[in-house]
Amino acid sequence: MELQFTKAEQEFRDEVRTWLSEHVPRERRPRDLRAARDFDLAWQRTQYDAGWAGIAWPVEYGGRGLSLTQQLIWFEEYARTGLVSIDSRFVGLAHAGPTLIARATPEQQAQHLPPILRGDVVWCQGFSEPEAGSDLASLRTRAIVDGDDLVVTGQKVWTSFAPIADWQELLVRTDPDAPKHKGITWVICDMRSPGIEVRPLRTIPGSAEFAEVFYDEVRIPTANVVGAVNDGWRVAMSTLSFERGTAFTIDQVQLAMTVDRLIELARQRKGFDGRPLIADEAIAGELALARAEVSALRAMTYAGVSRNLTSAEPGPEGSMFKLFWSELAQRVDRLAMDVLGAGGLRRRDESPDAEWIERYLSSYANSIGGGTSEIQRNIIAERVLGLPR
Amino acid sequence: MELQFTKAEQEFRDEVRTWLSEHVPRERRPRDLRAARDFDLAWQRTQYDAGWAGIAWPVEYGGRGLSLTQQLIWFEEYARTGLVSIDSRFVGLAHAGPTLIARATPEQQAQHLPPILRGDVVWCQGFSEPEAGSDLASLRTRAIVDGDDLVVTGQKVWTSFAPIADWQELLVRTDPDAPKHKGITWVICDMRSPGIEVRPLRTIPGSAEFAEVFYDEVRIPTANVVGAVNDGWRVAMSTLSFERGTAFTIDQVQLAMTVDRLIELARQRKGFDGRPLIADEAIAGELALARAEVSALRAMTYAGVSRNLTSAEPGPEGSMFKLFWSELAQRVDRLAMDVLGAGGLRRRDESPDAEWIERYLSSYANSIGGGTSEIQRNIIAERVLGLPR
Amino acid sequence: MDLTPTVDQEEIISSTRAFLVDRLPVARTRELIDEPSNVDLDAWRASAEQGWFGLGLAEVLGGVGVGLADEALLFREIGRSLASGPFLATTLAARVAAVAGFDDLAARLLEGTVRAGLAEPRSQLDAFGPGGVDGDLDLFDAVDVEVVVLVGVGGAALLSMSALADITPVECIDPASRLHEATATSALPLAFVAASADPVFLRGVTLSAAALAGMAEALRDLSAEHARTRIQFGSPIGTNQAVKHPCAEMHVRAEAAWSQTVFAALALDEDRADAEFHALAAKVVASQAARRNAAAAIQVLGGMGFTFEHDAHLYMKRAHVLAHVLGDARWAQARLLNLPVEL
Amino acid sequence: MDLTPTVDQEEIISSTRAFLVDRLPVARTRELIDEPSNVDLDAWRASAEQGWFGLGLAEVLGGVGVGLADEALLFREIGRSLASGPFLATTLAARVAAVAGFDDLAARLLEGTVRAGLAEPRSQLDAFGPGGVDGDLDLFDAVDVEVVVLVGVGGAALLSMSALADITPVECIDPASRLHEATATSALPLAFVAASADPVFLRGVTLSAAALAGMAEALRDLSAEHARTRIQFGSPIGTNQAVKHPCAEMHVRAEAAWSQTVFAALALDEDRADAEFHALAAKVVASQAARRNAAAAIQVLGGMGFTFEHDAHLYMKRAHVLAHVLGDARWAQARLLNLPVEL
Repeated sequence: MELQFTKAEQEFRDEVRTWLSEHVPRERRPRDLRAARDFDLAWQRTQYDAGWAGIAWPVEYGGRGLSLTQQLIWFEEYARTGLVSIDSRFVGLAHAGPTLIARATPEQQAQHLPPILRGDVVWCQGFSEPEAGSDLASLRTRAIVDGDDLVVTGQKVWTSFAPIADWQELLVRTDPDAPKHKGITWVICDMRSPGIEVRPLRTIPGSAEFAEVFYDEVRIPTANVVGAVNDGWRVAMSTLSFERGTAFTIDQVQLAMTVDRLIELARQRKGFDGRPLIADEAIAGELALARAEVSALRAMTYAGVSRNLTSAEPGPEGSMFKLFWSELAQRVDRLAMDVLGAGGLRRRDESPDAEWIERYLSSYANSIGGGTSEIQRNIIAERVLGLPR
Repeated sequence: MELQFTKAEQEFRDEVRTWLSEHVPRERRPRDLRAARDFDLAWQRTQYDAGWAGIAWPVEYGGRGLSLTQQLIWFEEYARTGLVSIDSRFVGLAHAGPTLIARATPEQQAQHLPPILRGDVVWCQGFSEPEAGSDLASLRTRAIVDGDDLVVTGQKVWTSFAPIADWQELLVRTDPDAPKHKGITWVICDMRSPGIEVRPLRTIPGSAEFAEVFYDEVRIPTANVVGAVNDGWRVAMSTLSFERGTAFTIDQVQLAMTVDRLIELARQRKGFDGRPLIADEAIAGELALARAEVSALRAMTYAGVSRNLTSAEPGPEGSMFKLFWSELAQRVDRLAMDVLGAGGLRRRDESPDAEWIERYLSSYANSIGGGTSEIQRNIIAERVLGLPR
Repeated sequence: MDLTPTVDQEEIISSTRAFLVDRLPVARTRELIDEPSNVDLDAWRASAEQGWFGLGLAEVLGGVGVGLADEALLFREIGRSLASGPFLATTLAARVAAVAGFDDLAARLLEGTVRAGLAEPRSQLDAFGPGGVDGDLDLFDAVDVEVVVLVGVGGAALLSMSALADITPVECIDPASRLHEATATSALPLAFVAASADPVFLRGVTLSAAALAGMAEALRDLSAEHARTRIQFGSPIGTNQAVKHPCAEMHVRAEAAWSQTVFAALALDEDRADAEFHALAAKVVASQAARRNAAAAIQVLGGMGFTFEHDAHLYMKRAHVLAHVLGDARWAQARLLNLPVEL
Repeated sequence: MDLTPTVDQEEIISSTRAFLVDRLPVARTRELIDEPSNVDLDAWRASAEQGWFGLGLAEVLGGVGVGLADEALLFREIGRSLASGPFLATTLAARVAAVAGFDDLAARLLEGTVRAGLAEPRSQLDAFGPGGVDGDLDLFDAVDVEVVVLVGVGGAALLSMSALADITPVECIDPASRLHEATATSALPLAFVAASADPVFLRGVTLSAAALAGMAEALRDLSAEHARTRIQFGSPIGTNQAVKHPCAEMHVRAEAAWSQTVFAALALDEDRADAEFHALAAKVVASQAARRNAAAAIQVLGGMGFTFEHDAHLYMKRAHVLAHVLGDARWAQARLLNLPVEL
């Protein structure tokens, strides 16, 4: 066991840190979705041009093929810049791309992988449906094979970046008579196809980061099917994560920075009695505990990555990290509202409080999106502890 | 809606308070079980002689037949004396007695009810088994009808006061082939019958307030069966509670007193930094919240009793009260350990800390005994909110 | 002692509930979000006609003359329905005006022709008196109003909007509330009622607790409804204890909040010495119930709970406002430790 | 960076685990409860022979010379097995003796012929130095010992039992621990090692965290085992989310505790500037994990968990002792806010 990084890794870290400090976008990421797309893709192109694109992807697919530890270092340094952790490049780089690498034909790979790395395209996901949330296998969006096309009719929901996406990784039901997990197909959908309607979906913070996508007899060439027709569940489950737990470090580093900023805020703000809030042990104790726990979150991330260095299959670290992180982040975000006091009622763009309120409102999604906390607890209990279903 | 009691009720309260202040035992209740039995029964006899026995029982069974509000007042005043809320009279007065009133024959009633009220006998319960805890209907203690006797073989557990009990309300399986809830019989068991062995069961605090009871071909006259053979589940479920929620007030009043004593302790004790612990907002905040919640617990009790004044069937207030009380009491008892600090490690009879430690160790049972918190949540969700099983 | 509603009180409950379901349901609140004013003027006047703003005010002062407990029943329904507009501020302002002898203003507030906003000091709660008000204020629902009511431990003041400076609109965390910032510099109250003359503050604390308790109940109900009907993995999600148990806890919290609120209202109605304790305890317990039930409801509702389209977040946001005004829970908690409680 | 054990470390884990399962399982701890001493002398000597008390001590000082991380692996197993006796105190005392040049005492401690108890000051943790010790002390497992080790932020001292007055046995909340009260009046330490010379305190903090992490794991395991095998209502109780989810949370807490403990041990081994932060963070997280897992385990175990016969409560009681000594969680938490952390 050792904590320190090798000399080569430390040099790599220096290199990353220097490059990022010189190239990270200075301007604020735009709020407008289209402008954000341009911003994200330009930033991807900058990374691509400097050789930092596809950092975790195998070399044969245009990636850098770096070690898991280097990947961890990259993410840590990236997180320290304060850039948002999930932007419009996310689905392409972290999900659709790796799935194509695992299961697509060479032609499909040649068509889609380079544009993702170069920052030419935005992908979105088309998995969740109104009636298939946690129970994804119940999806109902139907596709009928008609000649060389799939004809898709139905609805997806919770689709991040749909209004600005070029492509979608789409799950459709191609055999309605097969058992739930069978009869599903994974297909590449061109978001500009006729019959697709994207409706923005407002969420608790009031913004529209999600969308509903409606499909009315949308024709998708069967050449876009990845894997085989009716084999989509296996394709979806086989999505490779080249990052193998290292990406968690982004959330961890950013939460650690958030806790320290909140401590600073509690030093500045005064309570009813005129004392700084940090002098209130109820607040101070919560903050100290959060600091200890966010440190434990890093230690857990390191431990998980260490296991993945040698093991063939990534473990259920994802569920563990997600559960611990989401509960902790929610507690921190709720505590921030206590620190703000009356300030927490005011949403004013120019105020430094606005960001805390935004975080707080967004944090309700932490324990829902990407698998609810309840599902994560099921997974940990059943897969790690062997409890019966 | 009104909070105040009528003039007659207030006079009743004065009467109760005066009588209790003059007659409540001055000496401490003995720790030794046999001595505690003598103490409890003597105290019952004192109440009986003064006309306070069977306060909630109908007049035709020797009770006082007082109103529900008077019953509430009696319990409130009783709790204020600081006497333990559950002693060896409990099963007879609050459980077996009411069941006999509901279901027993006049002969059984004549034999058993007067001794309970007079303080001549101690009853215990024989329901739970090692393999039938929350799932009581799975009980396995077997009884075979042999002539005029039931012959009982098996084991019960968690039996309070078994070593000092004269009688037991016993559930046995008389038809092993019937479905779970059928084939059970409710029978009055003489604890001095040959073949009964009582083994004390030590618990977390280290004391032996419970016992295991083993039955080896114990013969019980069928005349002792209450209701019919194989109809015991219905008998058990029909146990009348003449108290209809008023008894909760004992736990509520005692918890309120505990919280106020803990506040006093926090004023006296000093933390690491030499300040009184009450100056620590983390402690003070918890204590203040506990004070508010214990008040809400009283309000809930009053509201429940108010509903029961007019409704035919008591509602699921019991589960609600039990859940709220047990979680709150556990929090208070754990907070006491924080207030004690290093003192919480020392169990010394003569120290005032010892009682807090005892409370804390005992409090683990709050959310288990008498129906676990999990079971209470099921009951509330299913019976009150109509959620599916 | 009887905490169940009388026949008259049952009538208040059912008529207000029917009115709110018909005229001011959450859907109406949602429509008003994007309007300049968050008040439905027709419904406002109709509620005034039913005596809502003077329910607890003595008949000689122009009110209906029932107890605070009856008023609490009303505000519980308002909370449940998430009706928007300055119901609480107008009720308190009418009381201050009437008690202080400003009969005209009281009458207009009571009949619904004018409304009052709520002014909340941004620092200490009791730092003002009849001689003048100084400091930064937050104004809630002070749209198209000429007066705001400022209520603290020491007493309650009516302030003319014209006595305030730097009135600036600010987006409120609750989109269905309206928030302005303002400053007062030796602003002379139109009227001032000391706490010793009338416990306006404790009445306001109790009524805000009642609204929060009603919200906690509404959140429980919409969660339970979802748990009964939403199918995942072939069964209603309410079969899962991970859904069932949070719903049970929402119920217990809602019951605790409402029971303590009734207790507080009756304690004030009956002049009990521990009325202040009970009012603040109600505020603390009800604030917690509303906020926790909102978080639990959003979680039970899953992805749907995170949408703007579902109502859960509107309750959550309103709970932030109501928990803060008229006895912020953190402040109340600190006071609770030392107040006497009677058995 | 690699937090997985090396082959040598795997060997430490499996050999200590095998030894503890064989010689010092919880059942043995339970037997020792009613003995005058809570130490199994044969097992004690056997563990000394394996180098347990000098694992992290340099070879030139008579130790095995591996890192604190290796020692943490050992103490995690001791915690898991709930072995009773002054393992931690003797390890720290041997270190103090060796570093201070008391070679004879060090050798006897290392070879297991004598043991040391742990002295914990009853008020402030750093109020003593080489010049003398004053105040009330709690002594843990100071049975048949001649010395106790007193460890604070400023340094660590060895005290002769004969230098202490009013030594009085007191029943400890943990029946498998032994507690005495004592007072020191200008008691001159036999040896004193300043924190600047050797971070004995932070090592003790980390090792107590390791033991607590091991206990949190053991509690998770016995809960999961019960959940898999206990049948109620026709199914293993682990099918209920009300059982399943607490077990999952026990696992996450145990993982967090152990991961942070390893991080702290390595931070000390590698002389990182933020080692103090990590040691205290480990103590806070591991204390919480052990105490919460104990409470959750007792609840999952139901009536069986409340019996003295089941082991869960022994872990709970030991957790109270270990969380308190060597950096009480409340005290540590207050310090955590201001200590620097490196990325």
